[in-house]
Order: sequence, then structure tokens, then C-alpha cells
Amino acid sequence: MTSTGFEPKIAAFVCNWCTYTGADLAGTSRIQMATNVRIIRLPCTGRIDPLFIIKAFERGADGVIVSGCHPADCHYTAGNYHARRRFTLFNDFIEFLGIDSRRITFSWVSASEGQKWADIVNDTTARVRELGPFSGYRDLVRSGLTGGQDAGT
Amino acid sequence: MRELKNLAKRLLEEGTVKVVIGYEEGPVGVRPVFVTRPADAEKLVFNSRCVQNLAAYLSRRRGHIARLGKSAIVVKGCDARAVAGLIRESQLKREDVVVIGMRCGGVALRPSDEGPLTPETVADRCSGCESREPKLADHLLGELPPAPPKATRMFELMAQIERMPVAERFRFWAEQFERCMRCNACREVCPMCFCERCIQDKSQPQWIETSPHARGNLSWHFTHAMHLAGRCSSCDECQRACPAGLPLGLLNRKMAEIVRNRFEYQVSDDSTVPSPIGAFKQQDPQEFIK
Amino acid sequence: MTFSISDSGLNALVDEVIASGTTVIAPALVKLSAGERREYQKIGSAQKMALTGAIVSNSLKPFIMPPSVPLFRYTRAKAAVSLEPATGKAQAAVVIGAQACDIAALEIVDRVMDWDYHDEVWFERRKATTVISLACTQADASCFCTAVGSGPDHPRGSDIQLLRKKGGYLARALTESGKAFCSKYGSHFEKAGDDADRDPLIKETREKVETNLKIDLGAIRSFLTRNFEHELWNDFGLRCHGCGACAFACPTCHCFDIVDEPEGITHGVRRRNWDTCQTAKFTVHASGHNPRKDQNSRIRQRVMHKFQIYPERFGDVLCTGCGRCVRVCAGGMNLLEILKVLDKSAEAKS
Amino acid sequence: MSIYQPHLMRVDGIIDETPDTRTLRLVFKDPALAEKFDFKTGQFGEYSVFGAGECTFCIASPPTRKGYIECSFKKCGKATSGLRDLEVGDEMGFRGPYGNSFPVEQMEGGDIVFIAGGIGLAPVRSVIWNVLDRREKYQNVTIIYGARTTGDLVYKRELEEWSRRADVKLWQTVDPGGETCDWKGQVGFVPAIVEKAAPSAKNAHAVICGPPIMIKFTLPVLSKLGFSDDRVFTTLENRMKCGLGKCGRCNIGEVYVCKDGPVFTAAQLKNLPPEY
Repeated sequence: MTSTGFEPKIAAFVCNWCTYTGADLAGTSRIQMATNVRIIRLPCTGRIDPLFIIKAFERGADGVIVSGCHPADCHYTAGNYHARRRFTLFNDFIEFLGIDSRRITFSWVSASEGQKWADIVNDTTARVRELGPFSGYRDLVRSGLTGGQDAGT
Repeated sequence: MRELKNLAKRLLEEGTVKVVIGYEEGPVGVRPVFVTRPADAEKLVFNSRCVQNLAAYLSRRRGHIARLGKSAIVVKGCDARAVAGLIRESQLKREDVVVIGMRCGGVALRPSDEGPLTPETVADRCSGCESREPKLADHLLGELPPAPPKATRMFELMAQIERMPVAERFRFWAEQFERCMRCNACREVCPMCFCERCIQDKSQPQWIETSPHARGNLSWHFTHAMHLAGRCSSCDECQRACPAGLPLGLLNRKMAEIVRNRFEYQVSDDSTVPSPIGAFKQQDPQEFIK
Repeated sequence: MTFSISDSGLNALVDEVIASGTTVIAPALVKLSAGERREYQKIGSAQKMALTGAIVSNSLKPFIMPPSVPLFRYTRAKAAVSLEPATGKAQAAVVIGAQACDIAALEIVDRVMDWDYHDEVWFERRKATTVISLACTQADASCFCTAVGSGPDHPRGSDIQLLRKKGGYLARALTESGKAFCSKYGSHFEKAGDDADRDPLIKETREKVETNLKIDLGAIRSFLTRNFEHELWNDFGLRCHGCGACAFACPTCHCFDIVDEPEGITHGVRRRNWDTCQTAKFTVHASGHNPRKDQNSRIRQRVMHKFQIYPERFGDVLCTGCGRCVRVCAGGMNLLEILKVLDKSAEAKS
Repeated sequence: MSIYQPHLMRVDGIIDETPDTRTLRLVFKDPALAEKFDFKTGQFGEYSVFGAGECTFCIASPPTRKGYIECSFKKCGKATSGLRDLEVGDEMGFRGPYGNSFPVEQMEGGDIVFIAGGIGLAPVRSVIWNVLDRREKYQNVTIIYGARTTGDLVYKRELEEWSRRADVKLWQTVDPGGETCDWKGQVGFVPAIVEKAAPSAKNAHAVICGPPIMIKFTLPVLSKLGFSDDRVFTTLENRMKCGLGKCGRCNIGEVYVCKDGPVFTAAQLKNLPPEY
């Protein structure tokens, strides 16, 4: 437990065929890992819309993991190739909007890589814990006077 | 532009097209015009104040224009990229539109900006434009004017933002999106935004909060830029149409830069080249994926 | 009662009001990537005020009816629900140096917001705001306030009206809260001012605006009543993108949407957001049927609501001629042009 | 409390009329309000499901029955799906009553013909029970109700009850092809059945509500039978948000459906611009 006692909340969007099974393998192999991650299962990385990641940050997630099958392993043959292009754009563009891309981990974890999944979880949790909480997005709501009408002093 | 008026009159008289979508001198600056009668072809003009991207009027969502019948459209190089985009994504058949390409010497920022083009009044997209003579055209009119002066304000703003640390950059965009009132002019004026029902209008689930507070606005503008990745013809109409004066063109410019660096793809007016997000390569970059 | 106040006196007055914790809203210069413009803003000090310059690009609407305002927060605990009103938090505010068209708009919208049901969400901010107008000396080709019963120095809706003169302003207290404000900050005001010293530019501005548009509102209203299906409506909608920027920039457009926004599984907030009749989803029924199918019918609705529907019920037009709808339109729509066509058709008919 | 804050209600009863139509019986959480609450038949309200939004329905129960209100709705959007997920005992919101009402006092002493199609029976049912609870004040009461198929008939128990009453003439019909083998009612579209029923127009009023196509073809039949346009009442459904004249959404020409309606006479309908 760190001095500040901050425990990051991390959302993980994983593909059902490889990473979810890999994570399951990590569990059955009794591999110890951080408990900050909440796994959301999707059919394929191709179904992981950047909007899901934005929604996670919008609702107060401090970090996000996106993981799926290695290229050429995709159950739907090309899901992860399309996803790779989308994540490439997402990763650079999110940085431009001012969201630290170190809060997001993209990875390929196959069904047999239980240990790799545990490492991903631990590394991401440690990194995000060090980056600190990220409630900036969720608190962007300024009720009452909005529309940027504030010229300051 | 005598050539343009005669061509429009001939096309209408022959019945090749039912409407010519072009520019006219409006009460406050140049504005779009829909010429259906040959006599009205006299209204058509083409000068450095023809800023609007008329390709937005070709999208199927404009039922009341499509009903007029086959159309001819006056395009500059940047507009031709949008027409190619509509054809590439099968919103429009090539033979359903007569493209009147205009050789362009750069346009001003606003359709009401009189006077010659200077680095302060020229539009951002015109600096270093290589498509001043559109290739996608059935007719190509006008001599090629000299290259426009270079406007540097967008490059300076882009550099300034990129120099900021990430937290300050978040605050910069948060303040910008604090001004947005979600009138959606950036969506309605964009030729590549032709979805029948935008994701904002889908309420089950409501992915993007429609309330105009900074959080909902950031999610919307982020998604808009992602949906335009590798498709945006960088005509900067979204930036011009924004009543709050947000630098929306910057978002698309950054996305275009990422697409160029990562996938060596440049949006062009050649509709046969597939857009990058629809396709993929085995050896796409993936150094950021663990 | 006409006072006068010097430039420095007004700055001192503004600083004192700010120091007292009251929000002060005034035109301020804003530097944007899209260039510099004058906007009503909450200012932190008097020197932020920019009382002269281009026409103010936004209106006072965001301060009285913000683009998004929470109505109440709900929390759900299993079956039970508890509501916590989010209204009732409006602070006292003073608007200084507002244009006549923006202030007249507040009073026009007051009528709708008080029609049978008193809309507290609107009136709590409205009552907490003292409005000090400044006679307008900047008009462009899109202004037509004189054509709709207003004008650059029209006092309608102002608690205190300032009129520029050499070295300062004439100040006319027009309402009870205006007089109360003048007496509260009496030290800044000097002895009675003479109306004759007012800046001649005000009169020139009025003449300039009068050349932009001259119409007969009554004729237009009766023409509109009988010509719902006139074919002239089919020509207006072609260049319009149907975005709604005109309705959002307009100080008198008051239509809104009510939306629930869950911020978690068990709690969230119900918000009132700006909306516009220019989009299809404004009137689409759950069955998919849409009484206003294309853009022409939506433009007809906007013109009808302003120049026939509202006047039929409240006597006045729902427009103050500020010209913002023309300035923000990306498609080049022009309300002055539409009104001229209607005025000509009304004359031809009668 | 602002005019947009709903009263809290508790779901007291749920009846599934058809696979996609449901009736909710709602009671006020605050008993003092339950006592004081009153409305006229034909008025509507905004029903809130917190987190999903508000939807606009007429109050389907008659004002003569105190202590609760009912609404019937078809699940087809976000808010109605939210309503659909409510269980007995859950709390939700109600704002109202809004709008004008059917002039049941003016109809006293004469005949009344009720014509309804599909879920259009909901607003009409409120008027029917309002009339039947004071049956002695009216002459003949005829009810003509049609739906696409027998499965689409709503308020089946009440239809059963009305058919057994001697002082009510009930015609039930289903669209051609919608009937089942043991269907004893009429078969045909509502306008045809109205023509067949041929209720007398002498000193009579009509209350009609249903899909626009049914109203379009039934009004001429009624005028042929001698019903004058100002004696035929219908209720219009337009998209609404505030329900009290502020949000600028429900107007047809200069008529605000939430303020001047939702109840209109056929005469008023005729000079409304074609925008509904």
C-alpha cells in the first residue's frame, strides 16, 4: 500500500477468445496479481470502440487495459488488425487531448499467457498508482454558468 | 467567371443536370446557391471568398436537395477531396454528379473578407496546398493563379499545444470545450458526416452525453475526430462554422498527421484509394502494444 | 432621473461591485484562434471591460439560461428514490454595458417563462440580475433592431441605461432596482446629466440600422397566418445545414430539451439543455413519424414562431434584430432577406 | 420545488395488456398529495423514470376514482423501456396534470359514441369510465373499439365488463385477418364498423382516438352520419418535453398541443396547418 493509500480503479477491455481465457488461466494457476482491475469481456478487440475507453475515463477510471489476441490469432481473422490501426490513432490522439497515454495499456495476451496477463495487470496498476488519480475528466462538468463565459481577473 | 456561367447555363439547358450547386454574392459575403434555371447561371461567381465546401450538400441526408435531381457542383481542390470521400464510401456514384473543378489561388478565412489574400486573411488550409488544380473534375476552369501566401497561425498554435505538459494540455482543451454549446454545426457542415443517425442521437445506450458541458463536449469532439480519421478532407469548415470559435480544425489536422506518419496515407481526391481505417496491413506499427 | 458618471467613476463602481462579491458580467475582449472578439463574460476587474468595439458576438442568454443547467439530482436506493433540487443557487449579478437588443430579449423571454407556469429556473437568475445597458454605437449590415420595435438606445428591459458622452456616460435609472442600485452606489454618480450631451454616434447608428431593413410586422404576421403552404418556403431551406447555431446564438430562442444523465448506476442528474427546432430529432415521434420532415418546414417553424406564433399570443415579435443568426450561419442564411421577401409578398397580397 | 420536479409515485400494480403494452397503476408516495390531487379526464402528464427520462401519456384512469392514476404505454424507446423495467413497489415520478380535457359536462343529457383504435383506447377509457361512473347523466353509450389482431386488444377485462352491461352498446372489431377462430366480435377496419354501427347523431357527441389513418377515414363517416365537427372530440399526441408551454416543441402552427390541447374538436383539427 503506498503512502497516499490511493488505489487506482482500472477497467480492462479484453477479447473473449484469448485474453479472457488467459486471465482465466492466471486465476486457475493461482497467480497472484493486483486486484484493481475490473475486466469487461468483449467478443474481439475489433469490437473495442475507443468510445468505451473514453467512457471509462468519463466515469472516473484511473487507468485502462485493452488486450486481445496476437495478430494472426484472431478468432475472426482480422479483428485485431483493424483494432491495431484504431488503437494506433487513439493512443497518439488521446495524448494530444491531454490524457496521459501511460494510463492506457494495449497488449496482446494469448490464451496460454496467464503469467503475461498477471504482469500486465501488475505493471499497469503500479504505473497508474504512481501517476495518481485521474478524476479530471469526470469532474469536467461545471453546472450553472457554462459556455466558457469567464474572463477571470 | 464567364466560363463558369456559360458552362452552367449549357448544362442546365441540355438537361444534363437539374441543379448547379455553386457560389453567389450573398447579402453578407459569398454563399452557396442552387441554380435550377439557366437564366440564374448569371449569379454564379468564383473568387477568393468562395470558402464553403459545397460537397456537404451532396450527402443523402439533404433530401430536399437530392429531390431536385442530378446536380453539378463547383469544387476547389479541397472540396474535390470531400466529393472523392463521398464516392469512396459509396454515398454518391461518380456518374451521378458533374464536377466542375476550379483552379484555385487560395481562399480567405471568411466569405465576407474583402481584399487580396495576406498571411493574416488567407485560410489555414491554403498554405502549401498541392491540389490547387483538382484532378477529380469533369470540367476544369480558370487559369492557375499564383500560390497563396502562407498562414502560420495554425502551425504556431499546434506547436504551442504540443509543447505543453500533458496536464496543461488537458486544461487547454477543457477550457475550449467549456465554450462549446453543442449546436453541432461542426457535424452538419461536414461533408464526411453523413450518418443517418449520429451516435450522439442514439440513446440506448447514450454513449455520448448530449449536454453541452465540457465533459460531454470533450467526448463528442474526440469521437468526431476519431470518426473522421483518414477521411477528413481538411476543408476547415467545422472551424469556420463554430459560433464559439473553437480550433476544431486542429483536431482533424493532428489526426491527419498521425494517419500520415503511421500509415503513409494522405487524403486525396482519388476515390479509388481505400481509406486507411477500413483497411490494414500485416506489418502495421505496433511498438506501443506490449 | 438622469445622472452622469465619468469613465473612472464607472471603473471604480465596477470594482466596488466585484469586491462586494456580486458577479459582474460585461463585454470583454477574448483572444481566440479564430481571431479577437467581444463577448459577454464574467469579469474579475473593471479593466477587463471593453465597452466599445465590434458587436458582442454572444448574447446574455448563457447567463440567465445556461446551455446546460441541472434541474435536480436523483439517487436511487433499491426501490426508493430521493430527489435533491439543484436550483435555488443563483448568485446576485450585475450586467454592465449590455446592448439594447440583448436586454430586450430577456424581457421578451420573460413572457413565455411566466405563461401560466412560473419557471423558477429562469426567474431565479433573472431576478438576481441587475441590468445596466449601454446605448449601442456599433452596427453592421446584419443589424435590424429598429425594424422589430427596438433600437440602439431603446431602454426596454434595462434597470439603468448608460449613454456615452464626452469623458463618461449619462445614466438613467428606469426601474425600482435601477434606482436602488444608483442610490446604493451613489458616491460614483455625479449631479444630474443633460440628455443633450449624448454622443451623436448613437443617432448615426440608428439611421444606419434603419437603412438595413424596413418592414411592416403586422402585415407579415397576417401574411404568415394565411400562407403556411406558400411555395416561397421551398426556396429558403436549400442552403441551410440544419445545425441550430442560429437558435443557440439567438438571445430570444428559448427552446430546450430535458435530459436525464446518469452519473452512475444509482445516481444522476436531470438537466435542461438548449435545443433548436432546426434539427429533425426535435419533433420526431417514437413511431418514426416526423411532422417536420425537411429543412424547409423547420425554417418555416422558426420564422413563424418569431413573427406569427409568439406575436399572436404575446403581442410582440420574438426577435430583437441583433443579427447574430446571420453572422453565425455557415450556410449564408439571412433573416433580413427572408423578412424582405415576406414583406413584399404581404404587400402584394393586401 | 421547480415546476420541472416530479411528484414521487410508487408502482402499485402492473397489468400486461398485450406483449408490448403495459398498464401501470401509480399511487402518490406523499399521502397528503394523494388526497389533494385532482384532474379532468383527457389531461396528460409526464411520467419520469429517473436515469431514462420522461414520457408523455394521458392519464388512463378516470378522475372519478381517487387515490391512484394509471397510464398505458407501449415499449418503444429509452424512457418507455425504463417504465417497462419498473416492478411493483418501485418509485418513479409524475408531473401534471397538464392540458385541457374532454368536456364531459357539456355532453351530459345526450348520447356518446366512443371510437378507439389500438392503444388509442387508453385516453378514451378514462372518459368511458368517467361517463359510466355517472351513467345516469347520459343517454345511449356506444363503444366501437378495434385493433390489428385479437392479441392487440387492450383492457380485455374491461371490454368483457362493458360487453355484459345492458346500458352500453359495445362493438369490438379486429382488422381483416387479425381474428382467431373463436373470435365472436366484428371483423373489419374501425371506419367500416362505425358505418355498420351507424350510431344516431341526434344530440350526440363522439370521442375518437387512434392511429392517424383511422381518424382520417373515420371523421368523414361521422360527418356522413350527421355528427357536426364541433361535437367530435379527439386527442393529439405530439412530441413533448416540458408539457407546460415553454420548450417550444409541440406546436402545430400557433396551437400549442400541451396548452390548447391535447383535446381538440374535429372542427379545430380541420383548420390546423398540415404539420402533425
